[in-house]
This record gives sequence, C-alpha cells and structure tokens, in this order.
Amino acid sequence: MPMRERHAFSSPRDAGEGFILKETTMALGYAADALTTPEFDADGFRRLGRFLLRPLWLAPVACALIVTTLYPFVFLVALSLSKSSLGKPFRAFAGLKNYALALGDGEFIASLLRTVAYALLSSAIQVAAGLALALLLFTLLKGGRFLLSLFLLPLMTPPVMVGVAWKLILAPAGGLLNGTLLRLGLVDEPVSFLGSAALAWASIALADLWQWTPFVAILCFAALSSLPEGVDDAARLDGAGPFERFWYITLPLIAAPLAAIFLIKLIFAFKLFDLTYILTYGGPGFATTTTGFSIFRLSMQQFEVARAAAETLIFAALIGLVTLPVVRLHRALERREA
Amino acid sequence: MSAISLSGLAKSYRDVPVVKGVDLDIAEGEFVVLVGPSGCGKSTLLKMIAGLEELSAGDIRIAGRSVVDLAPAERELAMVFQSYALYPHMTVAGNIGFALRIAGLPRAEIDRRVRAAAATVKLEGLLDRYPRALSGGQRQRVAIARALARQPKVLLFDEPLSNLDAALRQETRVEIARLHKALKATILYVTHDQVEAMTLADRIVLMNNGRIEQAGTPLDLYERPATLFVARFLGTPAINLFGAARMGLPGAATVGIRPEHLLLEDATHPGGLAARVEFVEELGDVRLIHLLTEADEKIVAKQPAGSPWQAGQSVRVSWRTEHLHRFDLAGQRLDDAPEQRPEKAA
Amino acid sequence: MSQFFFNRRSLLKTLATGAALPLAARYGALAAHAAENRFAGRTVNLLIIQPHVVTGNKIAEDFEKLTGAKVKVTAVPYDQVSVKATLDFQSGANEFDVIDYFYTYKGQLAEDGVIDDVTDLIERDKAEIKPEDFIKSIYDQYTLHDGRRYGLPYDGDSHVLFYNKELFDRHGLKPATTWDEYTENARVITEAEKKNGIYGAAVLGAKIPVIILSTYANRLTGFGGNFLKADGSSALDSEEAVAALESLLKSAPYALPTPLETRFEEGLPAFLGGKAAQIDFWTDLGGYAQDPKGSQIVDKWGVTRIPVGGKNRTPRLAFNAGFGFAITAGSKNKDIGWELIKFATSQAYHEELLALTGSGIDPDRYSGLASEKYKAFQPLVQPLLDGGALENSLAWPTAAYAPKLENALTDELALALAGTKSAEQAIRDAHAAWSEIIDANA
Amino acid sequence: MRRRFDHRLPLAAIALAFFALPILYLASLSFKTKDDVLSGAFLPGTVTLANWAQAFEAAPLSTFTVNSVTVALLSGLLTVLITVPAAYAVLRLRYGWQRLSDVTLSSFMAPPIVAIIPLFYLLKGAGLLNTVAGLVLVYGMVNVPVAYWLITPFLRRVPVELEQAAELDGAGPLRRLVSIVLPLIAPGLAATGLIVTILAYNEFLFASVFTFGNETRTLPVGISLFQGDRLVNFGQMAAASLTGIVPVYLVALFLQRFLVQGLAHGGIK
Repeated sequence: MPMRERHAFSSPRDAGEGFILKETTMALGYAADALTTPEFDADGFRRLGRFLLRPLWLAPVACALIVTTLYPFVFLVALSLSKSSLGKPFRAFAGLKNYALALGDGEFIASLLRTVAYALLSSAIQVAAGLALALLLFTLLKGGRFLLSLFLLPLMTPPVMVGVAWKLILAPAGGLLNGTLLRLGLVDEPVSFLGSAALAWASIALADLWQWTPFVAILCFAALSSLPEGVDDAARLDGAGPFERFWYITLPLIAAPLAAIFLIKLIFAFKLFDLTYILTYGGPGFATTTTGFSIFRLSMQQFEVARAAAETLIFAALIGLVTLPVVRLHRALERREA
Repeated sequence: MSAISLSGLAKSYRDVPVVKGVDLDIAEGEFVVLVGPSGCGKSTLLKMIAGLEELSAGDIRIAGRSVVDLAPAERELAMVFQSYALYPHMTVAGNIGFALRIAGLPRAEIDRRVRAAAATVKLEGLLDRYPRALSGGQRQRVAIARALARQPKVLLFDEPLSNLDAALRQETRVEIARLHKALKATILYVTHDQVEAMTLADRIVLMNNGRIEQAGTPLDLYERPATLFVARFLGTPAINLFGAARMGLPGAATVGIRPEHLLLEDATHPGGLAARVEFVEELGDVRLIHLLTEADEKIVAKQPAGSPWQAGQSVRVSWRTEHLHRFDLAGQRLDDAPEQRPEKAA
Repeated sequence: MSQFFFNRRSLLKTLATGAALPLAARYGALAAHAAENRFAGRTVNLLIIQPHVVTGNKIAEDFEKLTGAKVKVTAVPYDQVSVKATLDFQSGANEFDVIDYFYTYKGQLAEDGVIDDVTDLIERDKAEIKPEDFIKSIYDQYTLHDGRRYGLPYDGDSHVLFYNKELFDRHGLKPATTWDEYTENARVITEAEKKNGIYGAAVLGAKIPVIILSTYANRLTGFGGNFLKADGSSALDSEEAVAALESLLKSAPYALPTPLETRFEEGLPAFLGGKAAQIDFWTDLGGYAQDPKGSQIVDKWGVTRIPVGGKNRTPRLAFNAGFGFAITAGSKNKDIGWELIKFATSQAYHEELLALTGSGIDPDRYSGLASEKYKAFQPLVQPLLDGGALENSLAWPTAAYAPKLENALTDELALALAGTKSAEQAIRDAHAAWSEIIDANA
Repeated sequence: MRRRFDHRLPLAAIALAFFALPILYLASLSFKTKDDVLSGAFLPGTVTLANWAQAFEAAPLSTFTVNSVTVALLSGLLTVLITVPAAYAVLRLRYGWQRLSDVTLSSFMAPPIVAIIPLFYLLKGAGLLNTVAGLVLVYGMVNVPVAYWLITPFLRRVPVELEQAAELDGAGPLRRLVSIVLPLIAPGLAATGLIVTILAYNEFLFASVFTFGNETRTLPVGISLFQGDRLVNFGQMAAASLTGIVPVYLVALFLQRFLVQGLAHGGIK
C-alpha cells in the first residue's frame, strides 16, 4: 500500500512551499486509486471528491487577493514603467525613468522619511495610550466594559467629520481650543496650530490619536482579557507593586498581541490621508505632506499616474521593509509563547 | 482475526522520528494498555490508529481491513480524550448524539442510543446540562458515553484519568474495568500511570523512545521484565539496582531486585550486604525501609507492618537468587536461572 | 465657481415661482423646439461642481420642460470634476454626457480626448449661440485650445475687493487703490481691533491651488505681472511676480490668523460676520453680503477694484476659477448634450442665473453684464466690471500641463507664506519649476 | 482598612472627556447658527434646530445612510464569509499555503490611491460601477487582510481535541467548521465582523471614486459634499454626521457585549 500524506492535523511545518506539486501528485494518486481498484471504490471516490473540493475553501480569498492585490500590482508595475497620464495611460515604454524621477526628487524622499517617522512614532504613542486606556478600563472591570463602548464613538465618526471637527477645534480665529485658551488667559493671541510644522504635526497626531486609540484600546483590552488567571495574584503575593506587576508580568505576557496590534496600527498609520487632506493639505509648506498625500496629489490632481505608480511601489516596498522587523518580532514572541 | 493489527508503524515530524516501527496485534475483546514515559510516542501511536495523525510508514488494519486511507470516522472506532474534548456549546445529550446525528440516524434511534449510552455510565438526569455545569468526573463519563454511543469496534482512551483527583481516578478505573467486562469491547488505553496499566490491562504494551520495549500480561512484565527499562518503569517503589560486578555476578552488567524481595537481618547476621537504615516510611500495611549500603547505594526494602527496623540501625541485606533480574550492558534481560551461569567468569 | 452654500429652502421657492412662468416665451430661440418634446424618454447626465448644484438642478427642471429630456445631475467637489470625467472616459464607462469644467483644465481635457471639439457645432448654431456676445477674453480662455473650441462658458469668475464700511469709517480709512494701502488699512484695523477679535483683512492662503493661487493672482495682476509670456514660457522671472508675493507676505501679519489656515469656510464667515475688514473675493459675494440671513454687514460694506501695485496704475482683474460646459467624447447623447449646453449658456438663461440669489453665476456675456437685471441685483459690483474691465484680465495657464504648473506654484507660495522661503527665493524656484514643466511638455 | 481614594477614577474621567468632547462638540455644533460656529465657545449662543431640518433637505441623508448601512453590513458579511473558511482551511485543515497570512498581510500595506484606477476599470468591466453591489464587493475583498489578521488568534484557540473528536464522530471539514468551530469563535467572529463593518462604513476614497450619484453614495461621501460648498455650513454637516453615527452606534451598542466579550475571549495574539 503506498503511503500518502493525509490532510488531518499534521504538523504545521509539513505543508510548505512546493505544495502545488505535492497537491497535484496527491490528486492524481487519489484519482488513480479510485479508477484502478477493480471493484467500485466508494470511499475512494468520496475522498477524491473531498480532495477536489479543497480549493473551494481558499478560492474566495485567492480571488480577493487577485482582485485587490495581484491585478492592481501588475497594473501598477506596468504603469510605473510607462509614460502615462490619467487621461492617456500607457503611451510609451519609459523604462525606469519614473523611478529615477521619484528617487531623484528630494521632496518625495523627504515625504517618505516623514511618513515613516510619523507612522512609527504615532503608532508607538497610540499603542502606549491604548494600552494605558485598556488597563484603566480593565481594572475598573464592569464599569470599564461599559465605558469601552463609549470609546467606540471616535471609531465610528466618518473620517471627513473627524478632520472637520478637529479643524474647528484648532482654528486660530474662533476655534474652540483657542477660544478657551484666550478666555483662560493662557495665551495673548490665538495660536496657529496648523500654521507651523511642529504644531501641525502635533495637531494631526492628536486627531489621529483621538480617532484610532479606541481601536487600539479595544484590542489591548482583548489581549489583557486573555491573560492566564492567577498570575497577577501570584505576583501580588510575591510582593510586586502595580508597576512591577505591569512591567514584569503583564507586559511580557501580552508582548505578542501587543506587537500584532502595533503592526496593524502601523499599517493604518502609513495610510494616513484624510487628516492631512482636511487639516493641513500637506502644509505648512511641505511639512505635513505624507507620501500617501503626495501620491494623491500627483495622481488625482496632476494626473501623473505613472510616476505616482512608481512612488506607490517604492512606498509599498519601504512599508514592507519597515514592518518586517515588527513581523519578525511578533512571530518570535508568538513562538516563545507556543 | 485480530481486532487491530499494526505493522511497521512509523511516524516522523520533519526528520525527527517519534514512532519507530511498531508491530502489534490486539485480539478482539482484549484490553490493551499502552504505557510509557511521557514523550515515548504512545499518544502519537494512538492518534495514528485513530487517523488523527498521518503515517510515515506502516499499515494499520482494523478487523482485517487496512484503514490507512480511511478518514477517522470511517475506521469504526471511538476515542476518549485526555481533555475530554466535550463540545462546550452542546448539551450532554447533544455531545453524546453528535456522531449519530452526523451519520444521519433517525431521531428516535439517536435518542434511544444516547439514553442507553448515558445509562451505561450513569448519566441519566444530566442529559440537558451543558459541559460547563458538570464536575470533572461527570465530564469524563460524558466523554465515555459519547464514545460508546457509536458502538465502535474499538475504543481508544488517551490518558482519560489524568485530569481527575486520586479518589475519582480509582473509582473511574474500576468503572472502566467493569465496562470492559460488560461490553466485551476491544480497548486500547494510553496512560503513563503504571497502576492503571497493571490493574486494567489484559496485556500491557510498554513503549520507550518510539518502540515497544515489551508486551505481555501485567504479571509477565512485572516478573520477567525484558529490559532494564521495563524493570525500572514498573513497580513502586522502583526496583533496586546494583552493579553486577560488585554483586559477584559476572556476565551481567546490572542486577535488579524488587524491594519486596530484599531480606533484612540484624547486623550480626553473617552474609549479605552491610547497610544502615536511613529512614522508614510507614504506609500502614507495609513499611518502606530506606537503606544506604557501604558503597553508598540507596536501596529500599518493603517489609511487613510491625517489622522492627528503625532509622540509624545497621542491618545486613540479602536475597534469594531466583528473585534477581540480570541485565547486560545494553539493558537486555539475561536468561533466567542465573545459578546456571555464574561459573563462567567467577 | 461662485455660488455659496445657500439656504436651499428659500432657493427652492424661487425656483418654483420661476418655473411657473411660461418658459417658451422667455428663451426665444429654443421656443421652436419646445412643443416638439423631441427628447422625451431620453436621459442626459450632467456632471457639475458642488457649488453649481443649485443651478444644475434648475437647468434640469427647465430643460426637461422644454425638451422632454430627463437631466440627471451629479454634483462632485470642484477639484474632482476632471478626475471623474477622465476616469469615466478612459474606462469606457461613459456615464456623463456634459461636464462643468474648471477652465484651467481645458487643455488637459482636450488633449486627453475627454471633451469634444465643438468648433463646427458653434459655427453651425452661431445664430442661436451668439458667440460674439461672450466676453472675448473669457470666451477664448475658457474654450479655445490649439485653435479649436471645446465648450461654451458657463460661469465667468473674477475677484474684486470687498471692505467693511463700518470698520473703515470708524478708523477713518479709505478703500485701497494700491496693495500698499490695502496692507496699511489692514494694519490699522488689526492693531486697534485685535482684542475684539477683529482683523484688517482675511487673506485666503490655504495651500490649495484655487485658494492661494487666486489670492496671488489678484496681487500679480495688480502689479501688472503675468503668469506666462506671449510665447507660453514662464513669466515668473519678473519683478512684478516677486513684488506681488512680497505684498502678500507683508499683509499676512495683519490678516485673520492665519492665512495658511484660511480657506473659504474661515474667510467668508469672518467677513460676513464683521470680523475681517477686507477680503478679495468673487463678485457674487456682493449679493450675499446683502442677505440678512447669512450676513451681519448688510449695507455696511463696500467694494472696489482689485488694487494696483508697483509701477502699474491700471486696475486689472484676474480670472480666478471659472467654468465652462463641454460634451464628453464618450457620450451617447451628444445631440441632447449640445442642446443642453446651448440652453444653459444662452443669453436669456445666463441673464436669469446672474440675477438669481445664490446661483453664484458671474457674467460671461456682454449682454448679461449690461443687463438691467444684473445692475439691479449687483448695483455696487456691476460698475466695477462694466466698461471692459474684464477684457484684459489675467488668466491662469490653460495648457495641458496647467494643473502641474498650478501645483508647483501653490507649493512655492505656501512655502513662502510659511516662512520657509523668502518671496524672491520662492518665485525663483517656482519659475524654475515652471520652466522645467513647460520645456518637458512643449 | 482605610478606604483610599481610587486614583483611577479621575484618570478615567479625563480619558472619557478627551474622547467624548469632540463628539459633544459636534452635537453642540449641530445646534449652532452659522455665524456662531467659529465663536470659540463650546455651547451654542442661540440654539437652532434649523441645521437638522436643513441637513435632511440639503442632501438625501436617509438614502446615504441606507446605502452606507447596506454596504457596510453586506461587505462585512462578505469579508467574514471569504476569510473564515480560508483561515480555517489554512490554520486547521492545513490545506494549501501556510504563507497565506503573510501574503494577506502584505497585500494590505500598499496605499490604495493608485490602485483605484485598475479597480475602476474592473468594476466598469463587470458593470458594477456606480452600484451598491460594486462597493460591497470591493470592501468585502479589501478588508479581508484585517479580518484574517483578527480572526486567526481566535481560530488558534479552539482546542484541537474538539475537532479531532468531531472528526472521529464523522464530521467532515465543513461540518466541523460550522458545527464546532463557528459556535466557539462566535464572539470573536462578531468582533471581527463589527470592526470590518465599521471600516467599510467609514471608507471614503473608493466610495468617492466608484459612485457618481446620490442614489449610490455613502454617508462619508455625502458628508464630504457639504465640504464642497464654498461657505461650508458646519452645523448642517455636524447634524448630517451625527445622523450617520447614531445607527452604527446603536448596532454597536447592541453588539457591544459580543464585541467586548468576544475580544476578551480570543484576544489578538
């Protein structure tokens, strides 16, 4: 009897690359078995049937990935290698000219650096804030759970409105914040929050924090809830204070989920667009022009889709590069736990 | 025809072999206990039989039919898991009847068989409860009833008692033994507990490091361990071991003698080894005398209650040669009747 | 592009009464077709900028009454019309038949083949259209590309300088005729009134082409400068270009804080609320400032020409924004589309829209500008535009690569306003960027 | 033991204030008159209800809301339907490519702006441009990586023995997923579903390009049109936004038990 691998609960490492070849061989094997058995082999046909149904499990995701990733990716690559405008795409082959233009553009490089710095920093801050919030709510227990649903509100506010609300709060002439500061006598004249680079970034970060921290907090709350029972009590008996318990017990135990949350937030942060669009339009100067925003301007306002495609691909590669250590870290932490 | 027949069964994860070629025949109605230290491959072997693990090599036949390519459910066996694996979102009745529902049995039939299985393990009255509302023992019985309801040819148990407390474990053990007698089912039972193995098994299969060390009746294994490993694994307290040379038994590498076979005498008594009583464990029916020999070997002797030995006392230890177990350098048992061989090197 | 978000309810009432009048009688040329209902059962799709949505709906209603065609109006933000139309054409979706385009995109849309060449249609129907009635400069800037015409003007937009009379009187100021006076006025008022939250000017300086470029264009035209030379190369290497930006920067400290953050939605309420004393803005603000519903400065405002500066002493306007109607190349309803365009841009209809509160349509025809209706509606503004004021106005670039030029200049102006670059530096860099773009596309 | 003051309460109050204030400010804004918006005061000087009435008149808010809710719910459902079987097949059945989770994750990284163009062509080709169904399909697929990432830890936590027991009981892969796994991960499923639904509900970029008319527009796009006017009426915009927030929030409140418990149950790992 030839031995063939069966699908059930094998070790995770069994199925790796080269699986297509293996799967094909298996299917052929099943078919051969079913057809060559002298008497009608019902089991054999059922197994073959089940095997042939297997692709159906993955077909929808494969389809989704093809539509939303592979096809646009191929399109982007083709676009980036061509001379194109939105109105006249693929006019001629341009080689790597668009990449050269992008990489030679100091403003594009600067926007990449800004975007990476902002994504890393803001995500770190938001994960810290979200964790703090989650801890707070978690220790408040029942009340905390109720409050948690209140914190969902920012997540549900349409992003356009988030931007507008913050713009009105931050406006120098008659904004809520400036009005309050003036009334309290804390400032003599209105502060132009979006008029200087540092304050503009701080303002975007604040609005971003407002919008996304609840999301982070919910996920952190979940991570905290999955902590094994009793560990905290044990540490308490061992004489650990709240800070020690957090630092030596809680934090290491939720390190893996925290890395996962950081990663997903990081990806969202790289895509920051709405807030710069509404709050600063990339200004003052280029101070808050993120790569996402500059690609938007390039493609949707100047119609330079070829160069925008090249910039998108460079940007995507950079995101991959920046997130790779986090992915690695997450995997290492996860393995440590397993 | 054997109920289960394993030939050349092997399993590796990547390049690490876990089961290294197992041959075993289990007769119909036989209660076989697979025992061995953790990591010896016994659970893997069980899961391979159940169809939950792929085979790397070999063949499994149940009632004469090769089942290697069959799905677990097609192998006509049932399994009781160590964690019970009860479906938390189904009632007791739902758990017991799940397989029957999948098999498409009529409601009335399912109901009848669920009740019958529940009655067998005295679960009547709990049928509408959810697993979380049950005690550990009750969950255990649901797991068994679920296995029974399918009227399998073979019942597999994977360390079913390890999550129970001592008293319940004893009770359930008896219950399983009773079930086996009543149902005359073929049972393959995995445990690392030698007491379960000794008390339940028609036949014990002792595994070590992916191989069968020895298979036989409990008494066989206890009285004639085929290897040093078997000798050490079975028996509480563990067998006492000596270097054979020191015992004046050339030809063997190691000599073992069970605590109950050690004879203790006053220090004034001639012969035997000189030793000192370190301390005494009082178990009520017997006393375990922990001794330290002149050569600093720690040995234990099992003595009847009321025997006179006290800590600090010097004693002499002796035995009867027929109680000696001799093993060669590889740990293999040397032929019995040691008295016929010692001349060789003495 | 001059229509405010207006109280739509009152507007709807206006429309309802308007519709009750016998339409055929009012739009002479079209009357011939009115009875035919010749487009009954057909639909034409009109893509229009959000600020034109009210007139769009009015056109839909009136056009259906006249011809039986249903007009589906899709409004999008003003900066999305070109993207929508281009994608629509490129993908072959061909959802839209007529688009309301920003005139500076005319070259790009024409080059990309998104909008149709209608030169021959105009020639055929010139009796009906009366192209000679379009204000010459607007007509050419809005529709002419490489000697061919691609649409008809719908909304002629230009800026004038509005000021708050009450504030000016309080501080004994006169309306500015030069940009220096403008800045001086702003300084006086800001220094005196800042504690009350009142500023001498609202300078629209947000980093969005249509906002900061309009503000700059007003100064550039005042100083007698130009965007492009006659041969199409960059004219930003002129003294005037630098002086215009310097003037803009000089007024910033006295403006509503802060120009970089001032868009329409900050600047307009400030002026209408009496908190900003001067604002250079589209002419139709005049109608709006008189509406007690949205204005606290009814009868307390005045308006004057865009100031001059430097050596220039001749007032001149700038075409800031402005829209035309064009047929899309992929349209399957070009016949109706063309009728719709002729209808919406006709003498009579233009005149009616001009005098409609909140329509936001500014004159693009001599007849409309001179009409009694418009004079009555905009008594202060009309004289400023009359007498050929619009003729020599400063137009923005309209070549196919115009959007790139706009973005490049916007960036540099914003950098200067943010204090990152001096005026001279910014204009020099803008000139370099422009020359590069123009060379690359010539 | 002396009862100490709980220092967490003021902290919670501050956090609550920070997250609630902008929403309350929006609420206040919706009752402000136009010239009161930039007054620097939190509360309206004079309270007007006009914004609410006019917001509904100015734009077909109910259509927008219905579109948004339809698109969000259906696409959320679609995302879950696409993701869960695949994640289950890869993680538990060991079908196919174990790298799938990495692939989905990296597919999530590129900014979507330029990808709009090919998707536009695709939707056009499929005749789904400017349709609610088109948006449902796009969101349903685009949010798969997030759902995959969120649902994986829940799946991992289902004890393998349960599925083994079910397999011995004769349950095939689909049966195991439906009868055993899904009930066990129901809370996580609800949580994941809610999050992708909210993401779809708030999506702006795709919606603004793939829809043209009021009959297919979603709320974020509809609200952005208020911004397209030169004199933005912030009061109406706020009223319109709140109209949009309320239905989702009610749904979320209704599902809140699932959300919190669900995430508490499985946790992201």
